Amino acid sequence: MIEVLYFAWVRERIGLPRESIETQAATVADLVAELRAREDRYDMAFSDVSALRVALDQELAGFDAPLAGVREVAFFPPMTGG
Amino acid sequence: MIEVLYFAWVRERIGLPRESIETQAATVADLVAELRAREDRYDMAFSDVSALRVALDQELAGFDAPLAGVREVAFFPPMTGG
Amino acid sequence: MRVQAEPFDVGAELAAFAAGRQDVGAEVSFSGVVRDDGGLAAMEIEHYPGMTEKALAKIEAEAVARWDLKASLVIHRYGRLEPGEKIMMVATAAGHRAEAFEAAQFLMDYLKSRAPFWKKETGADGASWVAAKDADEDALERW
Amino acid sequence: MRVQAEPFDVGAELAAFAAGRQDVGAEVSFSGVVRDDGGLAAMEIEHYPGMTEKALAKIEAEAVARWDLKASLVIHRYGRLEPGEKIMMVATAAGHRAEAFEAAQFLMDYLKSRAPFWKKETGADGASWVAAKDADEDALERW
Repeated sequence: MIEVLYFAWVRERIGLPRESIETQAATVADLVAELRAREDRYDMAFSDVSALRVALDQELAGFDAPLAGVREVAFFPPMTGG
Repeated sequence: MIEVLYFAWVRERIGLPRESIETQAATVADLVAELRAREDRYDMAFSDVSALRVALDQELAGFDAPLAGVREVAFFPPMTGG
Repeated sequence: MRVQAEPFDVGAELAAFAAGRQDVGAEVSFSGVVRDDGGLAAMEIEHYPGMTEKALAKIEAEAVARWDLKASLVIHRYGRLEPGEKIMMVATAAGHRAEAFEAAQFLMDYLKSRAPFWKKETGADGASWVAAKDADEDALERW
Repeated sequence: MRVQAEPFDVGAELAAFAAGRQDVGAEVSFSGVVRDDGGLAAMEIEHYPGMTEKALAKIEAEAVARWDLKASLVIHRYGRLEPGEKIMMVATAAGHRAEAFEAAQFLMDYLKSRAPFWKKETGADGASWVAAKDADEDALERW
Protein backbone atom coordinates (compact mmCIF):
# COMPACT_ATOMS: atom_id res chain seq x y z
CA MET A 1 0.00 0.00 0.00
CA ILE A 2 1.45 3.32 -1.08
CA GLU A 3 0.12 6.88 -0.69
CA VAL A 4 0.10 8.75 -4.00
CA LEU A 5 -0.26 12.55 -3.94
CA TYR A 6 -0.99 14.94 -6.80
CA PHE A 7 -0.41 18.68 -6.85
CA ALA A 8 -1.29 21.68 -9.01
CA TRP A 9 -2.54 20.76 -12.52
CA VAL A 10 -1.75 17.09 -11.99
CA ARG A 11 -4.23 17.12 -9.11
CA GLU A 12 -6.77 18.97 -11.22
CA ARG A 13 -6.48 16.59 -14.20
CA ILE A 14 -6.70 13.46 -12.10
CA GLY A 15 -9.42 15.01 -10.00
CA LEU A 16 -8.20 14.11 -6.55
CA PRO A 17 -5.39 15.23 -4.23
CA ARG A 18 -4.32 11.78 -2.97
CA GLU A 19 -5.18 8.10 -2.96
CA SER A 20 -3.89 4.86 -1.48
CA ILE A 21 -2.78 2.40 -4.13
CA GLU A 22 -2.04 -1.31 -3.92
CA THR A 23 0.84 -1.87 -6.30
CA GLN A 24 3.75 -4.19 -7.06
CA ALA A 25 5.46 -1.55 -9.23
CA ALA A 26 9.22 -1.76 -8.87
CA THR A 27 9.98 1.80 -9.98
CA VAL A 28 8.25 5.16 -10.36
CA ALA A 29 8.08 4.57 -14.11
CA ASP A 30 6.31 1.24 -13.52
CA LEU A 31 3.80 2.98 -11.23
CA VAL A 32 3.20 5.65 -13.88
CA ALA A 33 2.54 2.91 -16.47
CA GLU A 34 0.03 1.25 -14.11
CA LEU A 35 -1.75 4.53 -13.48
CA ARG A 36 -1.91 5.43 -17.18
CA ALA A 37 -3.54 2.07 -17.92
CA ARG A 38 -6.32 2.82 -15.42
CA GLU A 39 -8.28 5.66 -17.00
CA ASP A 40 -8.02 8.45 -19.54
CA ARG A 41 -7.61 11.17 -16.93
CA TYR A 42 -4.47 9.42 -15.60
CA ASP A 43 -3.25 8.73 -19.12
CA MET A 44 -3.56 12.44 -19.94
CA ALA A 45 -2.01 13.66 -16.72
CA PHE A 46 1.07 11.49 -17.28
CA SER A 47 1.25 11.84 -21.07
CA ASP A 48 4.48 13.89 -20.86
CA VAL A 49 6.56 12.94 -17.86
CA SER A 50 9.26 15.43 -18.86
CA ALA A 51 6.76 18.07 -17.65
CA LEU A 52 6.46 16.33 -14.28
CA ARG A 53 8.51 15.95 -11.13
CA VAL A 54 8.29 13.18 -8.56
CA ALA A 55 9.10 13.05 -4.85
CA LEU A 56 9.54 9.85 -2.86
CA ASP A 57 8.86 10.23 0.84
CA GLN A 58 9.11 14.01 0.34
CA GLU A 59 12.50 14.00 -1.43
CA LEU A 60 12.85 14.76 -5.14
CA ALA A 61 13.69 11.61 -7.13
CA GLY A 62 13.96 10.38 -10.73
CA PHE A 63 11.35 8.37 -12.61
CA ASP A 64 13.73 5.40 -12.61
CA ALA A 65 13.95 5.36 -8.79
CA PRO A 66 12.91 2.12 -7.04
CA LEU A 67 9.78 2.11 -4.90
CA ALA A 68 10.91 -0.51 -2.37
CA GLY A 69 10.22 0.78 1.13
CA VAL A 70 8.62 4.00 -0.11
CA ARG A 71 5.40 5.03 1.65
CA GLU A 72 4.57 8.29 -0.15
CA VAL A 73 4.91 9.20 -3.83
CA ALA A 74 4.02 12.68 -5.08
CA PHE A 75 3.62 13.86 -8.68
CA PHE A 76 3.61 17.53 -9.60
CA PRO A 77 4.73 20.05 -12.24
CA PRO A 78 8.03 21.95 -11.87
CA MET A 79 7.90 24.10 -8.78
CA THR A 80 7.24 27.83 -8.96
CA GLY A 81 7.83 29.20 -5.46
CA GLY A 82 9.48 32.43 -4.44
CA MET B 1 41.02 82.49 -4.51
CA ILE B 2 40.20 78.81 -4.13
CA GLU B 3 38.61 76.89 -1.25
CA VAL B 4 40.69 73.87 -0.26
CA LEU B 5 39.08 71.17 1.90
CA TYR B 6 40.71 68.28 3.75
CA PHE B 7 38.99 65.16 5.09
CA ALA B 8 39.79 62.22 7.35
CA TRP B 9 43.51 61.74 8.07
CA VAL B 10 44.48 64.44 5.56
CA ARG B 11 42.50 66.91 7.69
CA GLU B 12 44.13 65.58 10.86
CA ARG B 13 47.69 65.79 9.49
CA ILE B 14 47.26 69.28 8.12
CA GLY B 15 45.38 70.33 11.22
CA LEU B 16 42.47 72.16 9.64
CA PRO B 17 39.34 71.23 7.69
CA ARG B 18 39.48 73.99 5.07
CA GLU B 19 41.25 77.15 4.03
CA SER B 20 41.08 79.77 1.29
CA ILE B 21 44.20 79.85 -0.84
CA GLU B 22 45.48 82.45 -3.30
CA THR B 23 47.14 80.47 -6.05
CA GLN B 24 48.14 80.59 -9.71
CA ALA B 25 48.53 76.78 -9.87
CA ALA B 26 47.43 75.48 -13.27
CA THR B 27 46.70 71.91 -12.17
CA VAL B 28 45.97 69.94 -9.02
CA ALA B 29 49.55 68.64 -9.08
CA ASP B 30 50.85 72.22 -9.18
CA LEU B 31 48.67 73.11 -6.18
CA VAL B 32 49.97 70.06 -4.30
CA ALA B 33 53.56 71.16 -5.01
CA GLU B 34 52.79 74.66 -3.70
CA LEU B 35 51.20 73.25 -0.53
CA ARG B 36 54.09 70.83 0.09
CA ALA B 37 56.54 73.72 -0.10
CA ARG B 38 54.69 75.57 2.64
CA GLU B 39 55.27 73.52 5.77
CA ASP B 40 56.21 70.03 6.94
CA ARG B 41 52.66 69.07 7.87
CA TYR B 42 51.57 69.69 4.25
CA ASP B 43 54.65 67.96 2.92
CA MET B 44 53.85 64.90 5.02
CA ALA B 45 50.15 64.87 4.21
CA PHE B 46 50.90 64.90 0.47
CA SER B 47 54.00 62.70 0.53
CA ASP B 48 52.22 59.86 -1.28
CA VAL B 49 49.53 61.14 -3.61
CA SER B 50 48.72 57.59 -4.71
CA ALA B 51 47.09 57.25 -1.28
CA LEU B 52 44.96 60.34 -1.93
CA ARG B 53 41.92 61.28 -3.95
CA VAL B 54 40.92 64.71 -5.17
CA ALA B 55 37.57 66.27 -6.00
CA LEU B 56 37.09 69.48 -7.99
CA ASP B 57 33.84 71.29 -7.25
CA GLN B 58 32.61 68.08 -5.63
CA GLU B 59 33.40 65.77 -8.55
CA LEU B 60 36.24 63.22 -8.44
CA ALA B 61 39.15 64.26 -10.66
CA GLY B 62 42.75 63.34 -11.44
CA PHE B 63 45.86 65.08 -10.11
CA ASP B 64 46.61 66.29 -13.63
CA ALA B 65 43.25 68.07 -13.91
CA PRO B 66 43.36 71.84 -14.64
CA LEU B 67 42.19 74.24 -11.93
CA ALA B 68 40.86 76.96 -14.25
CA GLY B 69 37.39 77.98 -13.07
CA VAL B 70 37.44 75.64 -10.07
CA ARG B 71 36.16 77.11 -6.81
CA GLU B 72 36.52 74.14 -4.45
CA VAL B 73 39.27 71.52 -4.25
CA ALA B 74 39.07 68.65 -1.75
CA PHE B 75 41.78 66.19 -0.75
CA PHE B 76 40.99 62.95 1.07
CA PRO B 77 41.95 59.27 1.36
CA PRO B 78 40.08 56.57 -0.60
CA MET B 79 36.47 56.51 0.53
CA THR B 80 35.14 53.89 2.92
CA GLY B 81 31.39 54.30 3.01
CA GLY B 82 28.72 51.65 3.16
CA MET C 1 11.69 28.93 8.51
CA ARG C 2 7.93 29.44 8.42
CA VAL C 3 5.28 28.29 5.96
CA GLN C 4 2.02 30.05 6.65
CA ALA C 5 -1.28 31.21 5.19
CA GLU C 6 -1.25 34.44 7.23
CA PRO C 7 0.28 37.68 5.94
CA PHE C 8 3.59 38.76 7.50
CA ASP C 9 5.15 42.19 7.99
CA VAL C 10 8.53 42.49 6.25
CA GLY C 11 9.42 45.59 8.23
CA ALA C 12 8.64 44.02 11.59
CA GLU C 13 10.42 40.78 10.66
CA LEU C 14 13.51 42.68 9.60
CA ALA C 15 13.48 44.94 12.65
CA ALA C 16 13.64 41.84 14.85
CA PHE C 17 16.09 40.01 12.60
CA ALA C 18 19.62 39.63 13.99
CA ALA C 19 18.79 42.28 16.59
CA GLY C 20 21.52 42.76 19.19
CA ARG C 21 24.16 40.71 17.36
CA GLN C 22 27.51 42.47 17.15
CA ASP C 23 29.27 40.07 14.79
CA VAL C 24 26.95 41.04 11.93
CA GLY C 25 28.21 43.62 9.45
CA ALA C 26 25.71 43.10 6.62
CA GLU C 27 22.05 42.19 6.33
CA VAL C 28 20.24 41.47 3.08
CA SER C 29 16.54 40.88 2.63
CA PHE C 30 14.50 39.86 -0.36
CA SER C 31 10.75 39.87 -0.60
CA GLY C 32 8.57 38.62 -3.43
CA VAL C 33 5.39 40.51 -4.19
CA VAL C 34 2.28 39.54 -6.17
CA ARG C 35 2.77 41.64 -9.28
CA ASP C 36 -0.13 42.75 -11.40
CA ASP C 37 1.01 42.58 -15.02
CA GLY C 38 -2.49 43.67 -16.03
CA GLY C 39 -5.76 42.13 -14.97
CA LEU C 40 -4.52 39.80 -12.25
CA ALA C 41 -7.26 39.37 -9.66
CA ALA C 42 -5.62 36.90 -7.32
CA MET C 43 -2.87 34.32 -6.93
CA GLU C 44 -3.45 30.97 -5.28
CA ILE C 45 -0.36 29.24 -3.89
CA GLU C 46 -0.52 25.49 -3.38
CA HIS C 47 2.16 23.64 -1.46
CA TYR C 48 3.08 20.18 -0.21
CA PRO C 49 2.77 20.24 3.59
CA GLY C 50 5.63 18.34 5.16
CA MET C 51 7.92 18.35 2.12
CA THR C 52 7.81 22.15 1.96
CA GLU C 53 9.18 22.52 5.48
CA LYS C 54 11.83 19.86 4.87
CA ALA C 55 12.96 21.43 1.61
CA LEU C 56 13.14 24.95 3.06
CA ALA C 57 15.01 23.77 6.17
CA LYS C 58 17.54 21.95 4.00
CA ILE C 59 18.11 24.93 1.70
CA GLU C 60 18.44 27.29 4.66
CA ALA C 61 20.89 24.99 6.50
CA GLU C 62 23.04 24.77 3.39
CA ALA C 63 23.17 28.56 3.03
CA VAL C 64 24.04 29.04 6.71
CA ALA C 65 26.91 26.55 6.49
CA ARG C 66 28.25 27.71 3.14
CA TRP C 67 28.39 31.44 3.92
CA ASP C 68 28.85 31.26 7.69
CA LEU C 69 25.63 33.17 8.25
CA LYS C 70 25.06 34.67 11.69
CA ALA C 71 21.30 34.60 11.16
CA SER C 72 18.83 33.65 8.43
CA LEU C 73 15.10 33.84 7.88
CA VAL C 74 12.77 32.25 5.34
CA ILE C 75 9.00 32.87 5.32
CA HIS C 76 6.69 31.65 2.54
CA ARG C 77 2.93 32.01 2.35
CA TYR C 78 0.38 29.73 0.74
CA GLY C 79 -3.30 30.18 -0.05
CA ARG C 80 -4.95 33.15 -1.72
CA LEU C 81 -3.02 36.40 -2.22
CA GLU C 82 -3.93 39.63 -3.97
CA PRO C 83 -1.77 41.97 -6.06
CA GLY C 84 0.62 43.94 -3.88
CA GLU C 85 0.72 41.30 -1.14
CA LYS C 86 4.05 39.83 -0.05
CA ILE C 87 4.43 36.18 -1.09
CA MET C 88 7.61 35.37 0.76
CA MET C 89 10.80 36.79 2.19
CA VAL C 90 14.32 35.70 2.99
CA ALA C 91 16.88 37.53 5.10
CA THR C 92 20.57 36.85 5.69
CA ALA C 93 23.05 38.30 8.17
CA ALA C 94 26.79 37.87 7.70
CA GLY C 95 30.11 39.49 8.53
CA HIS C 96 30.44 41.19 5.15
CA ARG C 97 28.21 42.21 2.28
CA ALA C 98 29.35 39.72 -0.37
CA GLU C 99 28.34 36.73 1.79
CA ALA C 100 25.00 38.25 2.76
CA PHE C 101 24.12 39.00 -0.88
CA GLU C 102 25.29 35.64 -2.21
CA ALA C 103 23.49 33.65 0.48
CA ALA C 104 20.23 35.54 -0.15
CA GLN C 105 20.48 34.89 -3.89
CA PHE C 106 21.27 31.23 -3.28
CA LEU C 107 18.22 30.92 -1.00
CA MET C 108 16.01 32.52 -3.63
CA ASP C 109 17.33 30.44 -6.52
CA TYR C 110 16.80 27.17 -4.65
CA LEU C 111 13.49 28.23 -3.20
CA LYS C 112 12.21 29.05 -6.72
CA SER C 113 12.98 25.64 -8.19
CA ARG C 114 13.35 23.20 -5.30
CA ALA C 115 10.64 24.07 -2.77
CA PRO C 116 7.25 22.52 -3.55
CA PHE C 117 5.08 25.55 -4.21
CA TRP C 118 2.87 26.12 -7.25
CA LYS C 119 1.23 29.36 -8.27
CA LYS C 120 -2.11 29.72 -10.00
CA GLU C 121 -3.14 33.11 -11.32
CA THR C 122 -6.75 34.19 -11.73
CA GLY C 123 -7.47 37.07 -14.08
CA ALA C 124 -10.08 38.32 -16.50
CA ASP C 125 -9.45 35.33 -18.82
CA GLY C 126 -9.80 32.70 -16.09
CA ALA C 127 -7.21 30.82 -14.11
CA SER C 128 -3.89 29.31 -15.16
CA TRP C 129 -0.89 27.72 -13.50
CA VAL C 130 2.32 29.72 -13.65
CA ALA C 131 4.88 27.82 -15.75
CA ALA C 132 8.37 27.26 -14.41
CA LYS C 133 11.03 29.26 -16.25
CA ASP C 134 14.11 27.65 -17.76
CA ALA C 135 16.03 30.65 -16.43
CA ASP C 136 15.09 29.70 -12.87
CA GLU C 137 16.39 26.16 -13.34
CA ASP C 138 19.53 27.50 -15.03
CA ALA C 139 20.12 29.88 -12.11
CA LEU C 140 20.98 26.89 -9.91
CA GLU C 141 24.05 26.11 -11.99
CA ARG C 142 26.04 29.00 -10.60
CA TRP C 143 26.08 27.53 -7.08
CA MET D 1 18.42 59.62 -0.76
CA ARG D 2 19.13 60.83 2.77
CA VAL D 3 22.36 61.66 4.58
CA GLN D 4 21.73 62.07 8.27
CA ALA D 5 23.25 61.92 11.74
CA GLU D 6 20.08 60.43 13.25
CA PRO D 7 19.45 56.69 13.52
CA PHE D 8 16.87 55.19 11.15
CA ASP D 9 14.61 52.17 11.44
CA VAL D 10 15.25 49.64 8.66
CA GLY D 11 11.98 47.86 9.37
CA ALA D 12 9.90 51.03 9.23
CA GLU D 13 11.72 52.25 6.10
CA LEU D 14 11.12 48.96 4.35
CA ALA D 15 7.50 48.74 5.43
CA ALA D 16 6.88 52.09 3.74
CA PHE D 17 9.09 51.32 0.74
CA ALA D 18 7.25 50.76 -2.55
CA ALA D 19 4.01 50.38 -0.59
CA GLY D 20 0.94 50.11 -2.78
CA ARG D 21 2.82 49.62 -6.06
CA GLN D 22 1.48 46.74 -8.10
CA ASP D 23 4.19 46.63 -10.77
CA VAL D 24 6.79 45.50 -8.22
CA GLY D 25 7.55 41.79 -8.01
CA ALA D 26 10.79 41.88 -6.04
CA GLU D 27 12.25 44.04 -3.28
CA VAL D 28 15.81 43.78 -1.99
CA SER D 29 17.30 45.60 0.96
CA PHE D 30 20.82 45.80 2.31
CA SER D 31 21.87 47.31 5.58
CA GLY D 32 25.36 47.82 6.92
CA VAL D 33 25.91 47.40 10.64
CA VAL D 34 28.76 48.53 12.91
CA ARG D 35 30.46 45.19 13.56
CA ASP D 36 32.48 44.58 16.69
CA ASP D 37 35.46 42.45 15.66
CA GLY D 38 36.65 42.64 19.24
CA GLY D 39 37.15 45.74 21.32
CA LEU D 40 35.49 48.28 19.07
CA ALA D 41 34.05 51.07 21.21
CA ALA D 42 32.70 53.38 18.53
CA MET D 43 32.84 54.33 14.87
CA GLU D 44 32.99 57.92 13.70
CA ILE D 45 31.83 58.58 10.14
CA GLU D 46 33.03 61.73 8.44
CA HIS D 47 31.56 62.92 5.16
CA TYR D 48 31.77 65.73 2.65
CA PRO D 49 28.50 67.68 2.89
CA GLY D 50 27.32 68.65 -0.57
CA MET D 51 29.45 66.19 -2.49
CA THR D 52 27.97 63.27 -0.55
CA GLU D 53 24.43 64.11 -1.61
CA LYS D 54 25.51 64.68 -5.22
CA ALA D 55 27.43 61.39 -5.38
CA LEU D 56 24.60 59.35 -3.86
CA ALA D 57 21.98 60.96 -6.12
CA LYS D 58 24.09 60.18 -9.17
CA ILE D 59 24.68 56.54 -8.17
CA GLU D 60 21.00 56.07 -7.37
CA ALA D 61 19.85 57.64 -10.65
CA GLU D 62 22.18 55.35 -12.58
CA ALA D 63 20.81 52.25 -10.84
CA VAL D 64 17.20 53.31 -11.43
CA ALA D 65 17.83 53.84 -15.14
CA ARG D 66 19.95 50.74 -15.69
CA TRP D 67 17.62 48.23 -14.00
CA ASP D 68 14.31 50.03 -14.57
CA LEU D 69 13.71 50.24 -10.84
CA LYS D 70 10.18 51.03 -9.68
CA ALA D 71 11.51 52.45 -6.41
CA SER D 72 14.86 52.91 -4.67
CA LEU D 73 16.10 54.11 -1.32
CA VAL D 74 19.52 55.11 -0.01
CA ILE D 75 20.12 56.25 3.58
CA HIS D 76 23.60 56.83 5.05
CA ARG D 77 24.46 58.09 8.51
CA TYR D 78 27.41 60.16 9.65
CA GLY D 79 28.74 61.00 13.11
CA ARG D 80 29.28 58.66 16.02
CA LEU D 81 27.88 55.12 15.93
CA GLU D 82 28.20 52.22 18.34
CA PRO D 83 28.52 48.48 17.62
CA GLY D 84 25.23 47.01 16.45
CA GLU D 85 23.96 50.31 15.03
CA LYS D 86 22.90 50.51 11.40
CA ILE D 87 25.30 52.60 9.30
CA MET D 88 23.32 52.74 6.09
CA MET D 89 20.75 50.99 3.98
CA VAL D 90 19.73 50.66 0.36
CA ALA D 91 16.53 49.19 -1.03
CA THR D 92 15.48 48.41 -4.59
CA ALA D 93 12.13 47.43 -6.08
CA ALA D 94 11.89 45.90 -9.55
CA GLY D 95 9.72 43.64 -11.66
CA HIS D 96 11.86 40.57 -11.06
CA ARG D 97 14.41 39.36 -8.56
CA ALA D 98 17.55 39.45 -10.73
CA GLU D 99 17.20 43.20 -11.34
CA ALA D 100 16.44 43.99 -7.70
CA PHE D 101 19.48 42.02 -6.50
CA GLU D 102 21.85 43.41 -9.14
CA ALA D 103 20.77 46.99 -8.59
CA ALA D 104 21.22 46.69 -4.81
CA GLN D 105 24.72 45.25 -5.27
CA PHE D 106 25.58 47.99 -7.76
CA LEU D 107 24.41 50.65 -5.30
CA MET D 108 26.51 49.12 -2.53
CA ASP D 109 29.64 48.71 -4.64
CA TYR D 110 29.53 52.32 -5.82
CA LEU D 111 28.56 53.68 -2.44
CA LYS D 112 31.56 51.89 -0.86
CA SER D 113 34.14 53.42 -3.17
CA ARG D 114 32.60 56.52 -4.75
CA ALA D 115 30.64 58.26 -2.01
CA PRO D 116 32.74 60.56 0.21
CA PHE D 117 32.49 58.85 3.60
CA TRP D 118 35.39 57.91 5.85
CA LYS D 119 35.24 55.67 8.89
CA LYS D 120 37.35 55.99 12.01
CA GLU D 121 37.27 53.23 14.58
CA THR D 122 37.97 53.77 18.25
CA GLY D 123 38.94 50.74 20.32
CA ALA D 124 41.12 49.75 23.27
CA ASP D 125 44.27 50.62 21.28
CA GLY D 126 43.13 54.09 20.28
CA ALA D 127 41.61 55.38 17.07
CA SER D 128 42.43 54.56 13.45
CA TRP D 129 41.00 55.28 10.02
CA VAL D 130 39.54 52.29 8.21
CA ALA D 131 41.63 51.60 5.09
CA ALA D 132 39.90 51.16 1.74
CA LYS D 133 40.07 47.60 0.45
CA ASP D 134 41.38 46.75 -3.01
CA ALA D 135 38.49 44.28 -3.25
CA ASP D 136 36.01 47.15 -2.95
CA GLU D 137 37.65 49.03 -5.80
CA ASP D 138 37.85 45.82 -7.86
CA ALA D 139 34.14 45.19 -7.26
CA LEU D 140 33.31 48.16 -9.51
CA GLU D 141 34.77 46.41 -12.54
CA ARG D 142 31.86 44.04 -12.88
CA TRP D 143 29.42 46.83 -13.69
